[in-house]
Amino acid sequence: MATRARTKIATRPPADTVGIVGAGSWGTTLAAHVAGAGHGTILWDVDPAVIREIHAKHTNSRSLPKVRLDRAIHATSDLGELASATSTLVLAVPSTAMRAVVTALGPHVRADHLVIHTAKGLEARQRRADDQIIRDETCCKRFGVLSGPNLAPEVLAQQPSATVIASRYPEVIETAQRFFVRPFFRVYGSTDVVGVEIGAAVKNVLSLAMGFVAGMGLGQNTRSLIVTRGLAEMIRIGVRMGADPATFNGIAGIGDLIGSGMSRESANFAVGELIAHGRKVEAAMREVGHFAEGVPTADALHTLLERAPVDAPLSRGVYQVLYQGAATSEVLESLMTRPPTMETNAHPTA
Amino acid sequence: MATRARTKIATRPPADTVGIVGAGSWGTTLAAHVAGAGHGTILWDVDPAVIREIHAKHTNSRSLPKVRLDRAIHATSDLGELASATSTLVLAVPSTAMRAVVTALGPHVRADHLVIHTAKGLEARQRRADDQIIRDETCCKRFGVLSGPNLAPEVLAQQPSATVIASRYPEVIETAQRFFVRPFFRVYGSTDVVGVEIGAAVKNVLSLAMGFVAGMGLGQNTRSLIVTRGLAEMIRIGVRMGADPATFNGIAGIGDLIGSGMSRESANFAVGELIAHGRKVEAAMREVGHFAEGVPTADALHTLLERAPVDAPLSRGVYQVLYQGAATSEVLESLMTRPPTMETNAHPTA
Amino acid sequence: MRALSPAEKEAVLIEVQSRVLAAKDALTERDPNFDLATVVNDALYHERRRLDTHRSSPTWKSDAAFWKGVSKRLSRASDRELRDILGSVIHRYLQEIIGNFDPKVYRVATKVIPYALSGLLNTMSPTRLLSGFDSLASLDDHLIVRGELDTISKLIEIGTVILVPTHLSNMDSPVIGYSLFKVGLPPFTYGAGLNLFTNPIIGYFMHNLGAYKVDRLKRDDLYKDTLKEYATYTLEMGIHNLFFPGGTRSRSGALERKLKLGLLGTGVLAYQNNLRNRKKKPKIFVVPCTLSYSLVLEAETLIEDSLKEAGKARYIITDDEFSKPGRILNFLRSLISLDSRIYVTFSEPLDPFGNRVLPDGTSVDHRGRPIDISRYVMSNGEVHPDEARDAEYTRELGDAVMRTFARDNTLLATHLLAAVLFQMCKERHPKLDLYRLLRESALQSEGFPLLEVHTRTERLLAKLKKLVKEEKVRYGEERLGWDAQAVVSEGLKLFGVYHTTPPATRRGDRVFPTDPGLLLYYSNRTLPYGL
Amino acid sequence: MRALSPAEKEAVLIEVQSRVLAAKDALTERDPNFDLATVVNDALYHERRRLDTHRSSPTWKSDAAFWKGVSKRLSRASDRELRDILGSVIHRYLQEIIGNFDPKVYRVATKVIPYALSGLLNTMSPTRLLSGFDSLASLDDHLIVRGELDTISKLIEIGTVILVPTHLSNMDSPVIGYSLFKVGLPPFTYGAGLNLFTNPIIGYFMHNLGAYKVDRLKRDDLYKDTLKEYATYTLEMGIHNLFFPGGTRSRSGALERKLKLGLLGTGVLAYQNNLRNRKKKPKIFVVPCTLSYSLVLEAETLIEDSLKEAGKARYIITDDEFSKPGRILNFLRSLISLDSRIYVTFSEPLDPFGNRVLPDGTSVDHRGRPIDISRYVMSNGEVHPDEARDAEYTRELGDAVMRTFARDNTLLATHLLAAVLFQMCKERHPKLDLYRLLRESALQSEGFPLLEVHTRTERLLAKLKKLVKEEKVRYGEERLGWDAQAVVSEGLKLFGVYHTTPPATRRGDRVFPTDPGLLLYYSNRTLPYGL
Repeated sequence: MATRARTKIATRPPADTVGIVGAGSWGTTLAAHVAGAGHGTILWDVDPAVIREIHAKHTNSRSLPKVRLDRAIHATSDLGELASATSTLVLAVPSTAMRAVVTALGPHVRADHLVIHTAKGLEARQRRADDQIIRDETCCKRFGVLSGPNLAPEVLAQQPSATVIASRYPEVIETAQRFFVRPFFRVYGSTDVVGVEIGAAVKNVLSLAMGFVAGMGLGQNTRSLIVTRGLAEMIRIGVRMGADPATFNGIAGIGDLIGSGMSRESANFAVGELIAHGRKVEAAMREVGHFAEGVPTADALHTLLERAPVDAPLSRGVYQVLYQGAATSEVLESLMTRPPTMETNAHPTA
Repeated sequence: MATRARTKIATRPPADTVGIVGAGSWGTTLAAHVAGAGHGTILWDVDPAVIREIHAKHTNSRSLPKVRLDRAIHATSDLGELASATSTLVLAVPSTAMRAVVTALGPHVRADHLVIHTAKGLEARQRRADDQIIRDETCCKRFGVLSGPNLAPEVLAQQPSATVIASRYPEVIETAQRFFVRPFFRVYGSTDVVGVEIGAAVKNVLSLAMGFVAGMGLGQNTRSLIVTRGLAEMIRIGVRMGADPATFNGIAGIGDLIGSGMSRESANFAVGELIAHGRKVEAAMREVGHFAEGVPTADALHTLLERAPVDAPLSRGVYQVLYQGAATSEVLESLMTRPPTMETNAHPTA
Repeated sequence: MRALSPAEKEAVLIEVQSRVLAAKDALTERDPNFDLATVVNDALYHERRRLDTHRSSPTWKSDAAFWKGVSKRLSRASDRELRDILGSVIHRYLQEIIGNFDPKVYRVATKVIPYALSGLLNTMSPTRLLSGFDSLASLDDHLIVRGELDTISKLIEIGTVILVPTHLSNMDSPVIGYSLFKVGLPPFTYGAGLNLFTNPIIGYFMHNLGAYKVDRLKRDDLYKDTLKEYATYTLEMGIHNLFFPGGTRSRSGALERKLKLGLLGTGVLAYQNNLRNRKKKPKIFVVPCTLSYSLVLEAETLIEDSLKEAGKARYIITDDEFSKPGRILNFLRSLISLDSRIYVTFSEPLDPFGNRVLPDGTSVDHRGRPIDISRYVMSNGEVHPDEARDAEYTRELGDAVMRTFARDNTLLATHLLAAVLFQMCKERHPKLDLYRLLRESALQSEGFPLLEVHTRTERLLAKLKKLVKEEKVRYGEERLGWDAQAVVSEGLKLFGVYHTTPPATRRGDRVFPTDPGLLLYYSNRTLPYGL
Repeated sequence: MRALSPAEKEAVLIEVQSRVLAAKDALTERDPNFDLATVVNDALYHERRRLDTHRSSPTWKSDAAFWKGVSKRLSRASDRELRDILGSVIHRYLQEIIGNFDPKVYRVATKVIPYALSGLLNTMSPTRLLSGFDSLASLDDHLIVRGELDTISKLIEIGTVILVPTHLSNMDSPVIGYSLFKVGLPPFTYGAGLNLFTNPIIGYFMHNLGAYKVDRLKRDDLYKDTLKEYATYTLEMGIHNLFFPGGTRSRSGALERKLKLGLLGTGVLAYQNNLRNRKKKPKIFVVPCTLSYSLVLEAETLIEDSLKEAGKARYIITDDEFSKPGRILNFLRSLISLDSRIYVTFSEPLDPFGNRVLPDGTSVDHRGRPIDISRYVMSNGEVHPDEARDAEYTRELGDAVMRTFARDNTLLATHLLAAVLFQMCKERHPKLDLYRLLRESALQSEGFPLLEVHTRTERLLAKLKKLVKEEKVRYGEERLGWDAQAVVSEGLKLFGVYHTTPPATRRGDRVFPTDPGLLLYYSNRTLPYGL
């Protein structure tokens, strides 16, 4: 499988060590964050070059150029080694790579591994959430999801931030809080795994819509209209999938939407803005230079909503723009011409 | 009292005519909005010069320079005339002038007048909401409140916007929708009058906090942390006052906070930013050139919270900065060092 | 009051039935998901449940047969048959509600009441049979009726009055009935619980007072609609009504904090119907009324029930003192022997929208300006029905009634002493929840120094004096003045004479909270004033 | 199974009582707001309510006296006395639960069962007394027991088994008991409702089957805790248990869609206790089991109840057929005379965490890799109790059980015909809600053309064939093959023989939905498959 990097693994007991799977910008940031608090940290990546660089130079120029990493971070490309030295694993891989990585991990993990994933969005092909992948491919049952408005550079800069760890297992919440809490970094617990996952997915799609609005030159009034309706839509979709509506009022819902979905630092927002200017989807992504997770998520969400119908005009509108050639202005107009209604007790009607 | 402007009043029946009280920028914008849809519109102001100018030149250079007003707008400074020609009144006066204007209106109104107010914030001296003032000073019972993320220039530019009319009387909601709905302007109904009023008040205070964060040079992560906690705090305060928590997920809660509280176009935000840079409150307001409603509201809210205790660290923090000389950095630090908790079912704990 | 002919009585039956049916028809038109079968099935379901669990009802057999018939006809009924069935259910409900109500008897009753009351007292105490009129006279001395009596006398001529009293005890209705008689006001009709009619004396008295029957065990909406429509129509007929707006007796001893708005809302409905029918005297006036007792007949049962509700499983209710004539007698004897008084205060009247009303019947706003109230129910110059609007007006009216209750409530020595002692219990156990507080307080053997009780009562009286001056509450112990020692000693005396376990007992120079639950009960009357 | 000595039986009482008490003590330590008085008061409250409303209980007098004593001791009990009272309540509960359960009798019962069953059949039909063994043999032919029988035989030796069947009818327990006997498996202990013991025949049978008593009218948490701890402990003793994880019989006729996780969670608890106590055979295996009947004894009552629950007031429950021996007899006679079968399918076993288990007792993950399951209950290498974690494991187990139910459910002609006909009713009245649909369908006089019923059944069979191939469901009419006409005719025949009103009736070339509620009931069995 992966080339074994011959370096010594931390000698701490597994219970005091976090294994981070994926040395992308967020995985590397998390490794730096955990190591910075003095916990044992092992970082795995499929790319042996990255592993070698971390060992040799304590940098990761592929994902976090210019950042100097803590020397205490151990790196490996051997999943067996990673699994045996830890009892907590954090999966920081993009949703597109999730299935492959977890399948490779399957033979190595034990029933006592706690697994935390951070990926956002719905797996495009199977439309199954990440926790279902863990269930399918490993024997692990105690898992959780970490999500929130956490831009990597701001976490590295130690700016005040908050995140949510959602799990049905209190042990997973406590463990995540033990590893991740720092004076500038708050970690809230939640038992609503589905809500946190849906929040992250819908947020990516709504960020595209926010980009459309900005690209059409519209101001604060329209933006807040989209956020409010977007929140209502997120709640409706979430409730349909079994989530607790209160989750969407929190860090992983409205917090994430505002924190990482309303500015050009979000790839989704930037891509949406260019699309409203008339660019094709692929051209927009090239120009922004980042992959927009919202693009496949809009497709996955659309499929999901066909099977479990929910009134979701914004998600449908984004899908129409991305996949059916609709103009952003048409979609906006169709939203505005619904008859006036009551804001219901549960949430505003859209 | 006011000088009588000798011009003919619209000959439409009162049921088809809106009386707007106060020719400030929002009152004048609403008059233009209603007249533009072809409804009878009478605009009252205490200042006879403004009335004369509207009649002579169809402009209001005091409040909306450069905007040309609809010729169909009738203006008057006679409250008796206004009351007898209408059965719907919209009070578009700042909260500081509310009591005086409503007291003057008292002798003229009838039991069948529908009264809609738009003022934001809590009356500083008495800490009573605007609807209580209407109850105290008039015989009118059918009233409502109009609130939402509506920047006047964007409404005049016909950008897509939404607002909420809250009333316990369906008739008031239907009437407001009849007068105000236009293709670019959605009017949602709500029965939660208290929620909409509290939302507007707390939003002004939170906008100051958002300004602090910007002024301290902090990024998206911190901003979203403040919004999420702010929403939770708004909900806690609202619920304590008898509001429906769902209101704060809507146009008048999170919508208004994001739409008119997160950019420098908001006087509160701009003043907060300057305070974080070290300016005194009055100096900041002078520099911004607008009165920040959040400043007296923070005081009124603080008094309210002393009588009805609610966990509201953000509102308390803003009060400490404005009135007790605390530094913005101190306040932020004290917020971050609370122990990690669960996001409860009701809302995130702060 | 004018008397109704038998034909007119029949007209009530027909009119109310047709109104309830018409309302259901309107709903059928408006809402495609609504159907009459649901209404009947709902009534059938609730009535069967009632019959299952309450087999001792005197009408059990006939009710069971009736509903069996309904069930049989229902299963394959056409829409038209459904409507007939519905009509027959409403009719049956109405017949029970109207009961023996006969306006002639009702009119005669006005003159019979004093004898009936005397009979009430005597029957319960056979040994006192011969001194009947004495005890009545004595009771009379102990009943203080005050307030806006002249205004109410005038309003009764100008329009129709709804009397809305606070509700503490099953004694309330006889006390109010007798108070009305005493000050020369006519009796009011009112809805009394079926259970009250089972006591033959009270039942007779109820009928003669003009009571109609309310079966609180009937839970279906159709019954509630029928009852409400019945009350509305009697108001339109000019019959003055009495409702207890709190619904039931206050369990906690506190003033009503939430009102049942259903019956209260009949005022705005009757007023609109009157306007539409161009009645000569369309106005409806709402008169709040507060009752104060030093001791409450059923205090023990009520507070137990209240604690059971709040704490769910912790307390279990036992019997009700009202079913024990001996208790009533004992209660009245205690009352009279100790020179204690019952206060009945008729408050300033309100209109159905919650505005104050002047003696000439004019409604005024907070600034005293007259209001043309017909405009409250108009849109574009027409009287216009609007259920949501009227519910809101009724909510405002309810708030105004509760404010009036607080203002005209009369505090007595027992309330003040209980407030002082319960506060002292709380301070001794600051961290316990209510249930453990009650348990611990009852167990403690030290008690409180009498001296401290005096000092605290003095402080409380000072605060109270200020509130009385500001007209925020009334004080009933003018006789004792503002003397703390007198108030404490009066309170202890009263506590000692009636309850099985006295709420508090003095032994030497110490006072013991012997029944902390009762202390809580009596002190709850002082809640709104922050004493 | 090993037999328990009387001393060991006493040990069960002591151990379970001390465990429940210890759990409450732990809660007292952890939560300052928790106190033992609340636990006792809660039990007192619920028991008094039960005694108030169910006076016919055979133990009424002794229960009432017991609780009166508790109430008396409670009012001024010290903390130590409270603990004693609590202990006595648990003890009383346990004595009732264990009842006549005697491991010796239990063991003997294994041999008695066939005679008992025969007795059951004969007692209900005195005229058949002499042909007892014939009808038993005949019943035997109609009972198809299949599935992972070998695996289960092995697992019974390796560890302790929890059998979790679907639940449709009060016939289920005798049917399962007899099935176990038939395939040579030992009987399982299980908790049967107290009401079942009132029927002397069934009651005797229950006891001998190893049933313990569950009083569903006892609603207090303490009782539930005691019951759960009892079940856990018997598992630890190696006694195989049977729970109906749906809690009660399916009202709608559908497969269980929500399981009661309380008893299911005893598996993970017993497993941990076994690990901690270093038992030789610590493993607990969970075996789902599905039952399929062409006709269900109580179908009419159950669907009525289901509709009543969903529609609240619209339907009223009447009697239960299980209390009528004539109905049972008639049912069995119909079953046998028509050559219809009852299918009992034992499914692939699961571990308490919801993983599949191989015949050698090894748990495997979705990819078939063996799992060291002891690590599921460990943190840092130690067995570590965690209530929330175990609740979650049990939820996963519940999901796995429900998936298994759907996969091993056996569909029969009556289910398929009902699905076809009910679908046709819905299409005829596409806009009606369920209640009006049922009413209208029963009233309609046209019926459906038999030809169309055949065509639609053919289409349904085609879909079903595919599902059966994919092992997503089972098909029970191999005898009839995939012939639509045969299935329709079999379904109509069965519908005609037992129910008071047949679900559907053929007249000439048309089929009439004569009882649409029953059609809904039988068609609900096909719900998970989107047929």
